[in-house]
Amino acid sequence: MATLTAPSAKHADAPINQKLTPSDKVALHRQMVRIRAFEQLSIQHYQGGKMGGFLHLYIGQESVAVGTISLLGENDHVITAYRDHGHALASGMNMNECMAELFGKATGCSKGKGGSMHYFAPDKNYWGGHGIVAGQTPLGLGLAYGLKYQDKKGCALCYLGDGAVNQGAFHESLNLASLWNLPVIYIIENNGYSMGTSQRRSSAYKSCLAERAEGYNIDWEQFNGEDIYEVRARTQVAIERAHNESRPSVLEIATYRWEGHSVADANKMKYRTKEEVERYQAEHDPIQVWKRNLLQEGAATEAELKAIDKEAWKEAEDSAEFAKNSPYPTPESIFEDVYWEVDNKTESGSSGRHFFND
Amino acid sequence: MATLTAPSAKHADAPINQKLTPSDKVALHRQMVRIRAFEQLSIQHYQGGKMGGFLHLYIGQESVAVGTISLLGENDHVITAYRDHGHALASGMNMNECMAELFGKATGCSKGKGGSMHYFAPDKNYWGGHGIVAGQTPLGLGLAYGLKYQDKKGCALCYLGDGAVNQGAFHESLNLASLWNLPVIYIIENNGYSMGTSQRRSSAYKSCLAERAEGYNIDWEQFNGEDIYEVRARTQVAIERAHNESRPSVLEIATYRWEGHSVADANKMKYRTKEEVERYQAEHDPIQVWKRNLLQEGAATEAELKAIDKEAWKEAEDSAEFAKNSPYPTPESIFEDVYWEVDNKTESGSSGRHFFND
Amino acid sequence: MPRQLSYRHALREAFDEELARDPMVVLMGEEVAQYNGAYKVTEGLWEKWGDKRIVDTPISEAGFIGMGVGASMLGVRPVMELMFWSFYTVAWDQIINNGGMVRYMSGGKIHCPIVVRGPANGGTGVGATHSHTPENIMAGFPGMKVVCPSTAYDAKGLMKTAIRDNDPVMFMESTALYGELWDVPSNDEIPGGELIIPFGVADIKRVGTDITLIAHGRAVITCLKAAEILEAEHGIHAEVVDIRTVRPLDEDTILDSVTKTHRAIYVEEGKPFCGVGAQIAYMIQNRVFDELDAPVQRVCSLDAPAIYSPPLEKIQIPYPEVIVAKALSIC
Amino acid sequence: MPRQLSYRHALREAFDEELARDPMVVLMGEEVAQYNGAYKVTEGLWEKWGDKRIVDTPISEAGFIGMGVGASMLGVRPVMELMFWSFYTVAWDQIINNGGMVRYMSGGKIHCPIVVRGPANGGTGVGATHSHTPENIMAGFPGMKVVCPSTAYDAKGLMKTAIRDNDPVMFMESTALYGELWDVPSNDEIPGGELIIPFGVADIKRVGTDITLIAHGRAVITCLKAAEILEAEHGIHAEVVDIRTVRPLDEDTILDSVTKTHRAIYVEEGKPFCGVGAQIAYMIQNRVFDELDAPVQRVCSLDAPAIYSPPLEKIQIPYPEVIVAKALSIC
Ligand SMILES: Cc1ncc(C[n+]2csc(CCOP(=O)(O)OP(=O)(O)O)c2C)c(N)n1
Ligand SMILES: Cc1ncc(C[n+]2csc(CCOP(=O)(O)OP(=O)(O)O)c2C)c(N)n1
Ligand SMILES: [Mg+2]
Ligand SMILES: [Mg+2]
Repeated sequence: MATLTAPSAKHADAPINQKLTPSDKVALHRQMVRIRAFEQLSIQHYQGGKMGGFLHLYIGQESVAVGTISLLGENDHVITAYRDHGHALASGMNMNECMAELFGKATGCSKGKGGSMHYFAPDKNYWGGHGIVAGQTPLGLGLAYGLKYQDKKGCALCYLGDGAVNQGAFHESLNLASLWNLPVIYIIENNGYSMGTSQRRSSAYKSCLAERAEGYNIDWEQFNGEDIYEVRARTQVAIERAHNESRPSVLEIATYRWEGHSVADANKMKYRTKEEVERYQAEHDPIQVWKRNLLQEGAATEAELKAIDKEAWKEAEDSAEFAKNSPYPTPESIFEDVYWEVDNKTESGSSGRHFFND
Repeated sequence: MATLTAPSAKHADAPINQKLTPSDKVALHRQMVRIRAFEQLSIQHYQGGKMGGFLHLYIGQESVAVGTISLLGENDHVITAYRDHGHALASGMNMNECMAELFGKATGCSKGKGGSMHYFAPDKNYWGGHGIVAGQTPLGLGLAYGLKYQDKKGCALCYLGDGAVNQGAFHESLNLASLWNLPVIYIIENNGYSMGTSQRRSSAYKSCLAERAEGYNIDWEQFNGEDIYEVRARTQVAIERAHNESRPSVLEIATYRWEGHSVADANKMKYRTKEEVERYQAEHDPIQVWKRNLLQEGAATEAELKAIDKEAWKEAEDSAEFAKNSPYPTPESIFEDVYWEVDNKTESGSSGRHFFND
Repeated sequence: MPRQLSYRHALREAFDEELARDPMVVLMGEEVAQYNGAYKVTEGLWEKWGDKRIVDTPISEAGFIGMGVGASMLGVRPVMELMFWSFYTVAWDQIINNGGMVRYMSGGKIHCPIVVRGPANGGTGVGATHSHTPENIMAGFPGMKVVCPSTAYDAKGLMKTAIRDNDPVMFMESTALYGELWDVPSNDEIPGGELIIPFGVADIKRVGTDITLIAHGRAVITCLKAAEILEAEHGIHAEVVDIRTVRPLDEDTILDSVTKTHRAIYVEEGKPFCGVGAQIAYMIQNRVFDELDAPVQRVCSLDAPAIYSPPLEKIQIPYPEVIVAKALSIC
Repeated sequence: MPRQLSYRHALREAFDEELARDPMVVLMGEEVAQYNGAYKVTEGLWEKWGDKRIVDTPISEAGFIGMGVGASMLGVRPVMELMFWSFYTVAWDQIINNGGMVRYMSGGKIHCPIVVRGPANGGTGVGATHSHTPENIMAGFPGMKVVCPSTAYDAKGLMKTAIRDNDPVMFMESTALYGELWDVPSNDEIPGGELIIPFGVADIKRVGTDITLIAHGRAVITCLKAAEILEAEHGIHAEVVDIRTVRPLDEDTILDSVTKTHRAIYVEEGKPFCGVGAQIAYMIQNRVFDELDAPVQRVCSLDAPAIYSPPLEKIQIPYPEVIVAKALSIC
């Protein structure tokens, strides 16, 4: 879990941060605020009965997705777990397609077929949104493999939770990543809990979870995620390692989720204290941390930041309006997007029977 | 892989070795020689067409099973992979049941149902014999869990290969073992190759494979397995840790297999040099290493050791005779040993249909 | 007035009674203890039974289920929760190759009294990865037992049997049923003092003469609703056979019913290809071919991965009107 | 004289041609490169194509198959060997939840042109854990394709189609067939210059009039032997339909044949419960009920885990005499 740190001059001074113009910095703020507004609005509509299933919110963790993804270029890719709205928006997906997906509408990013846990936008190098804990970790490796195979200088950021490190697939991936020099960066977003289980109750470790990388001879780092400067500075090292040496990294980034595991988590104040949650909200809110930076540096004024807040809420509300007014998928569409060959009406897709109700 | 070491006085002096009487030491020799004779005889009969499937031989690795298992008491358990004949004999199984199993006979330890990879003798605390690489690693954990649950002071030795460390189930097991303080000892028998793949081509590591345990805060050691004194001395530390602190260990023991991965391995001289194999046979044969100890210490004479050899061969030949003369399982027995409730003719086993041919 | 219990409460009562009866019984899974279970099935048990008997696990299904199998070989009787049965996919090797086969491969020397349980259903808006219904897969392996209760009564009685059974039992519940109420007598109302339902005994949940609707799990409830409509609107008297356990399977009750009604439909929430209904349709035509006045029919989930969109998902899974239409097509 | 190739050689030729055609094709698996493949299917390919195209993996099926799925999303076309199909159990989550479902859950934005291949059969004395025949399981999932060639000719033509297919293809071979020879024309003998067999097209391997034997994979060969006996000893003319691909399935060819012969047996090496034959038996009785002169029959492996003992294992798997007896029982 995060501990209080002042925005570190050291990290603000990192070359990658020195490159940021004031408007770049404001843009980072806007991204975080947009994510938070989106999440908060989605709670409202979830509770209003507009959505099914789970809703895993990213509130409190915004700096991690926004900071890391802000570093990416044309051949860099992103893949994550089910807590995927933040990474999706940070990757450039728009609120309309994201909100419509939650509403189960045909205009959703996955045509209403995936839901909250399964957002996708390959055109934005965003590969989901995966519901099975750690199931995305070999896929992220595959993205890195694909890049290397195609001689592209890039990397794959693959996010996972502190609970996910105990799935075997992750460890198989670490070995392969190191053995084959694949440019994958595993980012453990350590928010202290997997559902109601604290890190201490789910994982055995020495200094931290990322240290498991050591056994695979993979470089790793553990750091605090509340300040975007630090997130960017330290993630950039891993990205350069990936780009220039084609070597993997494991980064463990301390963060905190304010809400329950999902909106349905009735126990969210049982496995942790009210004080703990409030302390994070008061002292470690990544948006407030960054806002302080912006104001201190004179990169933005209070009024400008307020306007950004307002815009973000407006955008979120509009997206809910868009979602509400969008049509549901048609019953026939249930059978679309199953087979590429069928959808594309190829010869291969038309011989033999593909679907078996009667 | 092993490097040449003289039998170390240090390890001979370890208290656990000091306890050995000359006849104990000879017994250890006898066990290794019995395993080798059994394996060599089984090759002959395999090649004579008496067996199906695979035959994974333990020749060259005898000191590991014999040394480690010689340390076990009433509540200590053994489980291993498919290269399981050595562990089986070292656990006290007899050659007849083992050889008959290879021949697929009803008198085999698994009634001819398991074959070479699936030996079992729960009455001797020997839990198999498992064909899926690393599949036994959570089971070994379960044995340790069962011991602890039943308040028994014991441990489970769970063997795996250098290739098996890259299966996810092993890593999940390590975390659970450490988190819950379970008395399991994972013994990586590092013979340098997983089939035709050298350790370097299959695993990323820093100093060695056992070091992966570090990330789970588990004590580990890496050492050479050719000298039983060393194997016993260093394994005993782990056993005491298990017994007294209920803590797991990972031991990586360097060893070498003389034969192919299985008898069907046509490439056994392609992925390694003839020189390498011959060097191990000439300089690192655990039986020769031990024999030298025995003679130097005067624990046995050449003649006595020769007699042991002869007895072992006779025992192996007799077991082949026994196997040959044993009946095959009956066709009806195909449907036995599937369900406990059916076999035991309980009420539960007699309602409803359990088998579905027609 | 008979006592009413929810499906989840009935399960909890079964656990509680078996925990009391046998100190070797241990409940294990993600969030089953301190959190009270993701679906509150195990609520209160950790407080009552403590850390030894009710155990929270890390997210390591292969690891902890394999561990449970290993412990069961030594005489522990683990009842392992998969938070969703869907997660069997990461533990499949341990379940089938170890749990399901070690008895056979050891020539009967070892047995594994383990229960793997959790909800196995779609219809809750969680998408394809979380909506597996693997009863056909599990039941395909000799050595495995598969239980799919449709009521709180059955859930309790079958769970107690599962925990006492000496073979690996795959116990599949339904999140859609957890909150539903049924009559479940308390022990002092039961001759023998315990509610125990044997495996391999189907239950005729509704008597009828014109057509047999056969099902397992929640689809039984859907069949009962369809039967009401058939009766009220079409004067067709449907018999509803709840097989309760997919393996062992009570074929006799099915065949007796079909011999009486001459028409059968198998209804299940799984996908059609090689579903349980395929097996049972084959069996019916094989055994009572001449009794059939029409081919055996099936109603399954629409044959695509589970869609998220809630209104679409609702029609992807069998609902009464589809069964009615199918029945009318052969009556 | 037509050219003869072994089944393994035919597969190798398919790989070689596809490796030459498309630089995105990569072969991967345990021991496929330097060792030449545990069953020598990929012999010589590493020497010819080098480290980039032919890749040896560690024993990490979940890791490397998941990796292949991920790479396929980016346009690589991995052909992944499972040394035994049995080992899918440790990679099942990656195969089904990622390979099989990501297209659907992404609303069609992603597709996975991946082939998972290897031998899927019993009968080789390796015991239950190594004798899985999961074609029924794989084909149960919409999104998956399942191919089970019974001859070298089919193996080559279907493998080339599999590699070009844009959906995940589960390709199941048989160690018992690898060494067998069949006529396989070289490309210059083929109009179009290539041997390509589309999915979803069954092949009538023997024409007959009295009964239809339907099968996939090696069971087709067993059916052909049974058909010879039926003809020679009983004057019964059996038609043998090789479905070749389990999904997509050529139902028309099956139904046409049964409409002609009025009797059908499905033969497979898998276990009976919810096997492929259950699905096809259901389908036949549903679609051509009135054409059937007898219930659809099935011949499967004896319903127990695969036994090791070689002579027993031989009778656990369908052999010609069992099929003959079953045919006689309905002819
Ligand atoms: C294999 C598997 N097991 C269990 C679950 C249920 N589950 C979903 S999220 C979760 C907790 C994950 O915690 P963590 O990895 O720390 O990520 P966070 O939710 O904190 O972002 C669990 C148990 C699942 N989706 N997949
Ligand atoms: C999951 C799985 N993948 C592959 C195999 C095939 N296989 C059996 S043994 C083996 C090599 C294992 O090597 P190692 O772990 O070093 O043990 P050793 O054979 O050297 O004792 C392989 C690839 C298997 N049995 N199970
Ligand atoms: Mg977490
Ligand atoms: Mg090895």
